[in-house]
Amino acid sequence: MSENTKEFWRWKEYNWHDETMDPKVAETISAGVDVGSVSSQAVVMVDGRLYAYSNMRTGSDSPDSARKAMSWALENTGLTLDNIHYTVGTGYGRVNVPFADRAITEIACHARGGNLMYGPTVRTILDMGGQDCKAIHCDEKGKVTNFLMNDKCAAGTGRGMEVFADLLAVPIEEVGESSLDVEEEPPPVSSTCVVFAKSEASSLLREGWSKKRVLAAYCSAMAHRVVSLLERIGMEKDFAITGGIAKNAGVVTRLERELDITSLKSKYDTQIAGAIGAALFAKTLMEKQRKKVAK
Amino acid sequence: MFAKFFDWYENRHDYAREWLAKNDGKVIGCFCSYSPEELIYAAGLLPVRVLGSHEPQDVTEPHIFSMFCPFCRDVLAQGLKGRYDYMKGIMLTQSCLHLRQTFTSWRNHIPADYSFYLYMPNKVQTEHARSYYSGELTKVRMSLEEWTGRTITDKLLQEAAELCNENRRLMREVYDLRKEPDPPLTGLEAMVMVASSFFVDKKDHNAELRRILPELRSRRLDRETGGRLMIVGSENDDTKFVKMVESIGSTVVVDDHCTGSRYFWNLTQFTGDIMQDIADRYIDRPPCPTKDWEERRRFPHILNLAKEFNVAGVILIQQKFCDPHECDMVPLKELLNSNGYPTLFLEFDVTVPAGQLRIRVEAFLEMLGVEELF
Amino acid sequence: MAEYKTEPLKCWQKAKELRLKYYKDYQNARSKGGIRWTGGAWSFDAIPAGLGRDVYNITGEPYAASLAFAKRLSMGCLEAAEAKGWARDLCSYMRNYWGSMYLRKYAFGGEYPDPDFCFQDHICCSHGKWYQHVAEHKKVPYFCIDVSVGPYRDLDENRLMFVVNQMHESVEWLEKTTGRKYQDELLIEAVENEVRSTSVWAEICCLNMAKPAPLDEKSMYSLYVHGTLAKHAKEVADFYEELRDEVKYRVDNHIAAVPGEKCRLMSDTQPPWGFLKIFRYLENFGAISVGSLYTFGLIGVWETKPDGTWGPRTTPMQRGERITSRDQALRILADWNLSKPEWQHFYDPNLKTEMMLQIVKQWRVDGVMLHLNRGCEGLSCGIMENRLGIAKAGVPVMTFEGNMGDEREFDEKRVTARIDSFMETLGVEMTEKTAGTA
Amino acid sequence: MITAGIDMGAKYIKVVLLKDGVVQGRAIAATGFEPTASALECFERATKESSVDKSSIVHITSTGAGRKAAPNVDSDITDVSATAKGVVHLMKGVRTVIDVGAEEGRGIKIEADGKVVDFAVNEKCAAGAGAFAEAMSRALEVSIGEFGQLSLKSEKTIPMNAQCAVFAESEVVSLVHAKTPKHDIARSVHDAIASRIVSMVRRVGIEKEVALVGGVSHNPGFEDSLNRGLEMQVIVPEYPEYVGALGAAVVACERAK
Repeated sequence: MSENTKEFWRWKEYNWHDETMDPKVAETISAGVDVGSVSSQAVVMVDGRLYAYSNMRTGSDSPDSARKAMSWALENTGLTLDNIHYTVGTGYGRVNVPFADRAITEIACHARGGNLMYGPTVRTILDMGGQDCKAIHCDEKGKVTNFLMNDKCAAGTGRGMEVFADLLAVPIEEVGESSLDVEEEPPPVSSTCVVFAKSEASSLLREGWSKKRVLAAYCSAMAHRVVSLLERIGMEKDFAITGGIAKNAGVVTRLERELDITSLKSKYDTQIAGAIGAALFAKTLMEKQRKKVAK
Repeated sequence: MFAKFFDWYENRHDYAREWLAKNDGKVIGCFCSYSPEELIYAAGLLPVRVLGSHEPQDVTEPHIFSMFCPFCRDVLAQGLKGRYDYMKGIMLTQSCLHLRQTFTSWRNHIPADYSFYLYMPNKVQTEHARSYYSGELTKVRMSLEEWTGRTITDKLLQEAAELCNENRRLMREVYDLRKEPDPPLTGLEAMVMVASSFFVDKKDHNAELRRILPELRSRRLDRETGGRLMIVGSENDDTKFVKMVESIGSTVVVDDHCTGSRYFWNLTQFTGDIMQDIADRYIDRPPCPTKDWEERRRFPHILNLAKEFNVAGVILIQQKFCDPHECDMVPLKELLNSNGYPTLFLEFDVTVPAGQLRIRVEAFLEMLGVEELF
Repeated sequence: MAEYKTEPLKCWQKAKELRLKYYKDYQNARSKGGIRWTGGAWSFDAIPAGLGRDVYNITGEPYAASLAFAKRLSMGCLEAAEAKGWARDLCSYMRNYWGSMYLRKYAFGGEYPDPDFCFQDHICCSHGKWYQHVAEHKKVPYFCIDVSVGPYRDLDENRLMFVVNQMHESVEWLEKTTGRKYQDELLIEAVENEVRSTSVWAEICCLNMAKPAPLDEKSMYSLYVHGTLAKHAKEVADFYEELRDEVKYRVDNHIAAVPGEKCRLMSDTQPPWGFLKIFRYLENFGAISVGSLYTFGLIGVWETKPDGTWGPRTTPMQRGERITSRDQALRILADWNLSKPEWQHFYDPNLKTEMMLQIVKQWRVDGVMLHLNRGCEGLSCGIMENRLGIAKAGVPVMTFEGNMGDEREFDEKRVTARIDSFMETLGVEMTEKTAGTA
Repeated sequence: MITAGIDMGAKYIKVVLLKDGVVQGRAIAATGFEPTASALECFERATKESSVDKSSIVHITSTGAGRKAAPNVDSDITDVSATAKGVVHLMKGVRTVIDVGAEEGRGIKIEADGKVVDFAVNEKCAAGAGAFAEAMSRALEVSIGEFGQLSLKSEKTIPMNAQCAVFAESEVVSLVHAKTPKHDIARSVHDAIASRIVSMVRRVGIEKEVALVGGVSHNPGFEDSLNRGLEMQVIVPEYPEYVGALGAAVVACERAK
């Protein structure tokens, strides 16, 4: 019973740092580590400016994933963990970041990160993560004023998208684009359940649907699902999408179409929003600590 | 200090068996907080409300369609597994269709030599409900007399009503202490206290309450009170949940649950007609949503509790599929929010995936700004 | 295979017109200075009839079913309700209805016509709450009668009077709310029409005992609906008598609803309105649903005859009783409605199983299909116990999950697959090569 | 007389060749996206390996989700009936069949002759099917084969809260963090699936003997959990995943007569 073993869901891991900056002169070097159910990111900030980050898959051991992500972010920066003044852990594995000074939920972090990434005008943030979607309202400081999470079913999440890419043998990075390459929009798949979407997709393919058409149907089903989440919390401009799915044009375009609103775009990588927020909290908390000590 | 209550809560079956050994009486199972316990005590019986077991189960599928609330299935499951084999009778006081199925399936499949369905009116807001209900209570009285062979005199009813009233009065006193800036008891302790009063003989329960009250007044907890929370919604005796909530920087200071304040909030007023007095007490108590129409009388009561207990936020707890509460959640949320009380909505199942609820509660507390992070 | 002759119902067109007229009358009521009220199919609609001949109502369940049938609109309604935060597992009629109210879209064209008041009764957990919300949203007065006094078997004076007293209360409320003088003779007329229409409907159902069945359940849905809209109305009672005569003619002349009838089924609870085609799918096997407790007993009022069989309940008029006072009319109305079959099961699944087995016996049913209806708490109440009871009696039974008003909860492929298997266990095969296509 | 059964499953296609009640050959192939082609290929292999002359096959019956798409067959039958037929052909005394595949679990109550009395299917949730175990083994980073074995080492019962395969995945991860031994997690997962299955099978009523068939019956961990859930031993035939195809072949034989 051999099966196709090529893993189309496996997206590329990467790290980055800003050569033009010199962290040595910094007053506060803060870090945020976002250990999600699917991916982990580490962000290093220098006086509140993004300096370095990494993005990789979460293994079955969070502490280990946190360490890996961090050391990879610090790669070739000349910095080590000891240079970092304060670290905040967030995400699903937030309490399992061994070197973190404290943990803050990804909900608060995405709001604060989004505030930096999209500017203080952003009021509604949709985080489409690995296994759940969060609709967040925040104020001009990036403080959460209200939020909603999807139910106990992972349908229409990043994880679901991976399973789907795998099933259709389409590299995950290409899913969005090719789903848009259809003459007319097909009806959304009725079941976005990670498992049943599979059998539904298979039968659609058997009925002679093209892969692109099936992808389109799945992407619109995913978009549709989060729309109801957003409608429940109420749309407030400006609107931004963070998390992995934000990179999926297929879902985003359909989402914008259904909501009849265009989401803000950012020069930052949407997957590190949580980690950025965590790093910003880390900076604030460090400064508070200093004040305390000063007194 | 609440050790005895916890002991009762965790070993409820042992307690019931001991009670049976000590008293010449029977145990009657109740499924709803509307059961007229005055009549049951007067008949020399011990009312035991079946609460959640919070264990996954695989025995109710043939009996109750899975779209009905996990609580009603959990209750039936315990019966089918023989956990309550010492229960000789069962009684359901009319409330929701969910528990009604638990009752009818219990009657069909679990041996018991007595069962009674009490047609409590759902429209408690019409004056006609009063005479109607006292009429129905008279049927309970006669039926219990027939089953137990014991005459239920007005005197016995009076005594039973006073016994129940004292239990209510004492628990109210404990609740009042939670209004203090730093309550001398946790929400968990309060929850276990009320929950145990559903199956512990009121005599014992009252004695224990009287014992702890003096020290409780001067008790200091070595923990941060943190965010003052109210929990509102369907049946909820999920101690694991409250424990989790209170372990991350908050204290539950009040509730509106049928397993909490709603059960004991109001007293029987004595006017000389004991049957009517008992009937009126249940007609007038803080209602279950399924009995709260045309007017909404539940909402002002909830708002009042939020004010009196000075809560920072409210967690709305919904047993999955519980229609009565689902019908109240949306307007209730609007009411609380418009009065400046942030709300967090959570859906409950038999077992609660702690991780998924924890992040919501943590984020909610961050939102309430218990700690300044900006 | 046995081929029966078939022909379309003559009064089919009339049925359609009557239904449309009902919805239009409601819509246009105000232009004629009339009154519009809304409530449930179970509402005592004979009572507001006493306010005058220009009083029109819309009943939520059949209205929502019409919405559900119009899939696109329905989806919009359901999503509008979800957007407000209502749980997806709430009564799907209620969610469709609320959605139509939020969107201000009427299933029969134009704006959603606002009611002047709500007049409901409380039979399940949602009923009292349904119009509580409508009344709040539309800022109109609301009266709801609690009928939860138990099954007819256990009815006594105290219980009957609780309902009758509320009815009297409601009459005073109606006068106060509308400022109109209440006319008892109109009430009496409406009560007479209601007992007539509901008892005649039972007669019609009885005619379906014939082999071949003159009516299939799919068509019955379009006929029983009038009783759910205005059981108190003269035109409904008259229409049912006309229909009864035609169905009788079909029986006498062996005119079948399904020419290839080989296997007789019975369903339960409301069907998935968006997928009535499953009944057509059954016809591929020569299987026909001849009815259900739902189509027989939601509107039809029945009684057990001396010989133990089930038949139309004898009306007061047939007993030679004359209704002369408001109190008498209300007592009859309460007693009559509390004896409705599709009400008894709310209190004891065993009662429902007994009635279902009675139907199996009298209507010569070969198999039972239970619709585990996620959309209706009330009619799904105790359904798994019914399943056990029916199976215990040795009657083949299958279940399928779905939702009467939320097509997202109906999986056509899986349900037809189940039907295939069930048909095999009943030993019937596809009569046409339409295999696999529903 | 030689007949054939083709089971067009959602994931795999199986073919069984039967001669006078004795299996001559069997073959399996991934369904893929061209089931018809896969079926033909699978059929070819079965005949080659068993050196059965195709022309000598008098009747072919298809079953399974895609049975209508099966190439050149004489008749078809639903997988419920086919499974029942196949089981009694192998194990006379069986009255309850538990059939757990990758995406669906079934309970079937049968009579001595294999006639289906009643059946239940798990509705729209993977939590009661093999895919669930596969997802969890992936989260634990062990092969599904290992996963099944692991679970036998455990004595401990840890209730699994999450029902959705994906959330269960993260629950598994958090169990790992709580330093829970892998074998205890494996058992917890199998218990969760088993309890869903048991709960569903109770609908049709459990009557001895009970047979476990379908792809998942290769998983000893699941079998063990199921036995505990049912409080009895289930029987697992030698080629559990071929039972449907075998049943179809048996039916083909009946229909050829």
